[in-house]
Amino acid sequence: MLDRSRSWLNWALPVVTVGVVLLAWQFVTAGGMVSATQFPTMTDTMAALGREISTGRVWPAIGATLIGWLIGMVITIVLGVIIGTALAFNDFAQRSAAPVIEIFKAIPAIAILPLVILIAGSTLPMKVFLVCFAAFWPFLIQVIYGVRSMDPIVLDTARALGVRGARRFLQISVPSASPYLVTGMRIASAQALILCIVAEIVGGAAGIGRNILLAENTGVVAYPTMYAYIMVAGILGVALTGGFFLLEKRVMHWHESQRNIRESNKVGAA
Amino acid sequence: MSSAAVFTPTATETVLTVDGLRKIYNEGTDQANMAIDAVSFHVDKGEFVCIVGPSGAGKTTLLRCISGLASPSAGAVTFEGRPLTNVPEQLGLVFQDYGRSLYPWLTNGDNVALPLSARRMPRAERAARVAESLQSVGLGHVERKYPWELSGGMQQRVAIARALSYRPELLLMDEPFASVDAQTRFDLEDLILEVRRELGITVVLVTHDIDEAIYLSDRIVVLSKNPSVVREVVDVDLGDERTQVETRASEQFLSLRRHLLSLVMPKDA
Amino acid sequence: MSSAAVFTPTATETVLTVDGLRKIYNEGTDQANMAIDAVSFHVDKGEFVCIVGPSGAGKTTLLRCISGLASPSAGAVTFEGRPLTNVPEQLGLVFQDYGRSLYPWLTNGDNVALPLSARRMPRAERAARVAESLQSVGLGHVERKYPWELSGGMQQRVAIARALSYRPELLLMDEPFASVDAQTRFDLEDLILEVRRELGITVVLVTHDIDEAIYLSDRIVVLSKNPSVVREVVDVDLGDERTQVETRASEQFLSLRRHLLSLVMPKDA
Amino acid sequence: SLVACSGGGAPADAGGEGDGGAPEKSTLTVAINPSTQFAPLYYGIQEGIFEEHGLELEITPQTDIAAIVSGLASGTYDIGFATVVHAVTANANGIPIRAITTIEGQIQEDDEGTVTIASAESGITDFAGLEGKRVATVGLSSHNTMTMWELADRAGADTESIELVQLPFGQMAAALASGDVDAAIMQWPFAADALAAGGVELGYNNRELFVDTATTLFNTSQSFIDQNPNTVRAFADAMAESIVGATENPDVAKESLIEGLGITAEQAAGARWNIGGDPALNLDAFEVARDLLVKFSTDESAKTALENLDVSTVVWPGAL
Amino acid sequence: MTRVTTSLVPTVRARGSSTGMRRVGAVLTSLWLPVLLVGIWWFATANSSSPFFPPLGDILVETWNQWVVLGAWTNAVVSLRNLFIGYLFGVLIGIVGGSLLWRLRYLRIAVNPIIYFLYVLPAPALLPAMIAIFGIGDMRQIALIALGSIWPTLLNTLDGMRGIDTVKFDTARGLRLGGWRTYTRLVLPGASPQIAAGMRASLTVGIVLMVVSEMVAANSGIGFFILQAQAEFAIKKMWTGILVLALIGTALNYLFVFVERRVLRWYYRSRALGSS
Ligand SMILES: Nc1ncnc2c1ncn2[C@@H]1O[C@H](COP(=O)(O)OP(=O)(O)OP(=O)(O)O)[C@@H](O)[C@H]1O
Ligand SMILES: Nc1ncnc2c1ncn2[C@@H]1O[C@H](COP(=O)(O)OP(=O)(O)OP(=O)(O)O)[C@@H](O)[C@H]1O
Ligand SMILES: [Mg+2]
Ligand SMILES: [Mg+2]
Repeated sequence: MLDRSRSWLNWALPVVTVGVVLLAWQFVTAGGMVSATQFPTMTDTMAALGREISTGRVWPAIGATLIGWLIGMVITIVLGVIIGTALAFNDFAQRSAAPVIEIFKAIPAIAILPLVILIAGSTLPMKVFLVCFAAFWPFLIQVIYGVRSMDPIVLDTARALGVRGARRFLQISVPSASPYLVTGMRIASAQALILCIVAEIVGGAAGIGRNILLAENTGVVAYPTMYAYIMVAGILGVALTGGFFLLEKRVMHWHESQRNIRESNKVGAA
Repeated sequence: MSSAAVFTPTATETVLTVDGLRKIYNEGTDQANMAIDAVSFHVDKGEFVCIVGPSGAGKTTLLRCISGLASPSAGAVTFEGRPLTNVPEQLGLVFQDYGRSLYPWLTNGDNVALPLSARRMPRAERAARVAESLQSVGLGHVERKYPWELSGGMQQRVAIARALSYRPELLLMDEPFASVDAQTRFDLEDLILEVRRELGITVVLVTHDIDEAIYLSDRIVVLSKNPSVVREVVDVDLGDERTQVETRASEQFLSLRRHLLSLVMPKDA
Repeated sequence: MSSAAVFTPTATETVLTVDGLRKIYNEGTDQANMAIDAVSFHVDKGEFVCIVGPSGAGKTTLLRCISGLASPSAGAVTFEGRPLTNVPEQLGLVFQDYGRSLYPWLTNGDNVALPLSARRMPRAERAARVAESLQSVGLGHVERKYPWELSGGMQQRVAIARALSYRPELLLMDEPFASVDAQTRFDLEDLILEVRRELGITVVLVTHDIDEAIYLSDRIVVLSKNPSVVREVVDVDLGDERTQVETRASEQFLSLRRHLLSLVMPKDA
Repeated sequence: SLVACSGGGAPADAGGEGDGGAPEKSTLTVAINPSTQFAPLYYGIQEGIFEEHGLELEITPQTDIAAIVSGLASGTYDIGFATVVHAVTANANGIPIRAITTIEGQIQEDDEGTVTIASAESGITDFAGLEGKRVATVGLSSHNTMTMWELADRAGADTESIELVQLPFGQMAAALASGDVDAAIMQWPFAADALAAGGVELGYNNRELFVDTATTLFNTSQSFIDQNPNTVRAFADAMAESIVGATENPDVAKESLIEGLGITAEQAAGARWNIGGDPALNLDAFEVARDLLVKFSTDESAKTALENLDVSTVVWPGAL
Repeated sequence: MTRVTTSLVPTVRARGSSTGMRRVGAVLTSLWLPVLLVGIWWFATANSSSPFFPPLGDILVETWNQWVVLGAWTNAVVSLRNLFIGYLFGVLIGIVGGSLLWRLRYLRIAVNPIIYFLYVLPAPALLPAMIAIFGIGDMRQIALIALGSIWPTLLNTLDGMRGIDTVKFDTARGLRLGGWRTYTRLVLPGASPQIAAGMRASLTVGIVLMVVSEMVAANSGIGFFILQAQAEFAIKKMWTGILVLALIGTALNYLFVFVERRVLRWYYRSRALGSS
């Protein structure tokens, strides 16, 4: 049982682990097990990170990446919910669209990246298109699945209580499918960020990815900068995912899974 | 078997008529499954009718047809003189599975308020009605809580409060007291009897508990095994004043009990 | 109230002793919740004891302590003369929620075989035992099927067959017949009585149905409201030969019934 | 034009200034592949030469040259960098881009641009030794690869046996050191690392193939030329002037890189480009590039398309 | 996380379609839209002069030429081999690691941020590091695929195991199944639907990384083929690469579903019943 008295472990352990990993990094690189031309030391990387932050160069890069992410996410979510709900309520439409969705989902966005770069150039629209392409299909599936997995009793109850139309959509259908929606959003968010950065790395659009690329092209002297930006990418990812977890916790507080998590945090399982 | 179907607007007005109802699931496919073969009975205004029958007999199916949630394969359901096509406004429904019919994303109060706002009741009146309904099932203090913060019996009562909140004229309940402990069950049974007496509503209740059926009803419809027909309609003349301990121990109760058991369990009888 | 705890290896050998049991959930936090305050009773070898009590009384909690699945906050549980630390080999358990306690990825046969293979029974013997166990609950034909292909009552019987398959000396059952229709319920009740008579096992059964408790048991432990104490232990002397219709209609049954109802529902009595 | 040219280069006269007016479009998006080769460009910007020609430049760094080319075709960029090989390939594939000026002038006898370096451990001493070895290149079908193939072929090696690995310049030195590749076609300043680590210099690729012709180009699309003839003219003039200016004041040009590329003063001091190169364009490079592409193409249809290409169409007539 | 689904395939089966007519109907339903879209593509590009959108017919001819006549299929073989090995390693590590994290609560708390960091880190950003560690060649590509495939499987394994309801564990204790038997007979099968969902997500990631890893420092593979086509401005050739990749991706996806449907038969059948 992990009661109050030991709950400090919940934050202390991760902090210690991160510290140990950073120290191990320093030890391995500074100790000469990996040559500095291949992998910079932790301290050099941190110094580079500090420099990028203090000169303010890091912020436009993060901004450019986040803009692509945000626009892509908004388009994905809006289109996904509308199209997904429409498909879910119509069996024929859904079965017709399923193979198409499957095929598009199977095309790695990265594979069409060169084509999209040729057509749209290394621009924000290119990035947004790729983000949408990567995030949309899985999210759409998630929406359809969520709406369709609605408990028939939930719908019957609504009918029996005389709840109809927009009220039914907003108060019954959306909350009922929301576990799938929120999970879908979280996954889509991670995918969108990854695609943003990949598009920047491969296609050279402005953002964290391009800074990684430029540092990579500059050669060994810029390796600490390169890894600093890689770390920025990871931290951004953790922050966004964490944000969606918080959102999930907030919005889904009523849901069984959240109750289970609260419960297991209380009683301490395994 | 009591024959149905003549609509007479007299003292004993017939509210609901089920006539030759048949329901086949997956009709027309090779998995066709006849749940109900031919069921006919009628319910008078203000009457309390229980439906009993073995598991899988088609009780839930029958209730779904009566409520307009499902459409029969043959036969007709007439509600207040008109054939049933959709779920009528004046209908209250309590599902067998209360755990799934309360919305976990709404508080208990909001759950009860939902049908009221769907009927465009003004906010102030609605709040008063919600409080009153929850009070009547002895749950005045849980309005702000969520359904999943309550024990099973309490959830069941919230579902009942929700069905009662908009004062339906006909209340359909599907095994509403299953898996609730004896005391809660007795309390709920008495609550329903009381509400019905006060508001003069008509109740159709499905149960697998024969004692419960006798204790509650004016008439009991006994269904056969699946595909079901009406085996018998038993009249229960226990009067209006019933108490759990005495009524259930009365000679009349026990003889009705023996009769019903012999109907339900042919081999034992 | 029958005082417990003296271990006497005589003709009426005491198998299970519960002494001053207390269980507090989330002990030591501000959400501490005392489920059981102080419960003591004992069970003799071959005896059939029912535990009744209102919803949330702590019946399930009590059973979990008796089985060794949960550890008590205070007091002791002694099984066959030794204090209980883990789930004993000779214990059979049927959970309240059969739907969740059968493994859906195993066929019914494999579900029943699971505890046998855990006890390293040879393959041939195991197969025979599985078939025999399922047969005894009237489900000889479902061995190859999956639990979810069965109706609720059938699933319940598979869970019972699984608990019986390895011939436990002590069988603990938590509301095993809830939400099963009357006939199936009666059948299962008779089955348990028969098995217990044949194998001479000891049974502790939790139920919220007072009639059921009387019909089945030699003694009934009545728990109070939460946090529970033992309100009374009632002896049931209905003999060994019981039949559903007659026994339940007997005068002795009815007077026991009244007595228990008055215990369970103080305000009505 | 608004300001008289300071008699910089020949192309300024060739274009027929007389019909010129103010640039139709004064703000240009210019995509470059950031390197010190663009010292003349940054010199011109810093010294206000483009401004004098009525132009304002927005420089967009873009490392993928294919993306620059398609950006030109789609109108995302007005002007962009590409090598002569890219320009020829793009046109052979139906993407109409036009070379309008060079970025650093013609290759000279003592060119120190692209250099092929072998690692010390590989034992390779000349281009013939590349046979059967692994060579790192920045792009598989790039200018660098073509020239390396040609030089290896001339030295008698079987080019088919050379295994190519695509790597950014920045990673080549490490790959050479770790033995992942045997040789690499590199550029300054990256070559310095490889040479310092004991790398063997096999030769400067462009010296033998492209002397007195320009291989690094600024391009635009045909439709841009059609709509903005004065702009193109002004850009070409300004660029020619900048190249000459950078040759005359190399230290000033190097300094302009500090801000332009965002590099340190130290790095800028070591910057290299084709100092002293003649800013004029001619068709020689295009013909050589086309011939190399034809020679090493494995794809019949691609070969035919290249053979049918009239290289003079690849260059804006005003630049010749 | 218990609510992750990666495909519609299992749900789109027509219910109760055993008669011939119904089967034909189901096939037609799932085919008309793809056929229509391909038709639109065909006619929309038939007279296309845009270098970026060559006529579909030309693309198909080019596909035949490139992949069969000119032997580009060897690229696919290399890619698939790397994918297979890397994916296998990744998934194995994911399941074992997920099980360990499930069992060892403090380890789970300790490494949580690191895992999420690696999970959301764009794998292509790791390429330079991977080159530094594994050099250039198949090892690096396999390692990158494995590294990326780990996380979806690992996280889903962990979630799936945490999601098994406590009654089942009590049952196992009540039946005295013992540690290893509980793991093999309860924990693994109980979490298997979600492990499968994680494995499918891993497959998607694996395919992406297969392509990515071939786009830098490679000289064979589908990703290499596409990028090289791009460098040559051979747009048609690039389309053929994308087409082949889409075919392979779809085929692998359906293969996975096929296997999953069989292995997890109990799960899909029980759910199909539950939903009716
Ligand atoms: N959606 C459905 N599709 C096909 N068959 C169904 C469906 N719902 C119910 N059935 C079948 O119809 C019959 C009647 O089911 P129903 O649920 O009405 O029984 P019931 O009397 O309510 O049983 P219980 O007492 O267990 O609730 C059963 O044989 C059942 O298998
Ligand atoms: N895991 C738990 N954590 C905290 N409190 C619990 C937990 N399990 C049960 N309780 C509380 O302990 C008390 C007894 O619960 P228990 O499940 O034993 O009741 P019960 O007698 O079995 O009721 P029922 O008849 O509804 O099954 C209740 O008040 C319940 O809220
Ligand atoms: Mg039912
Ligand atoms: Mg209980």
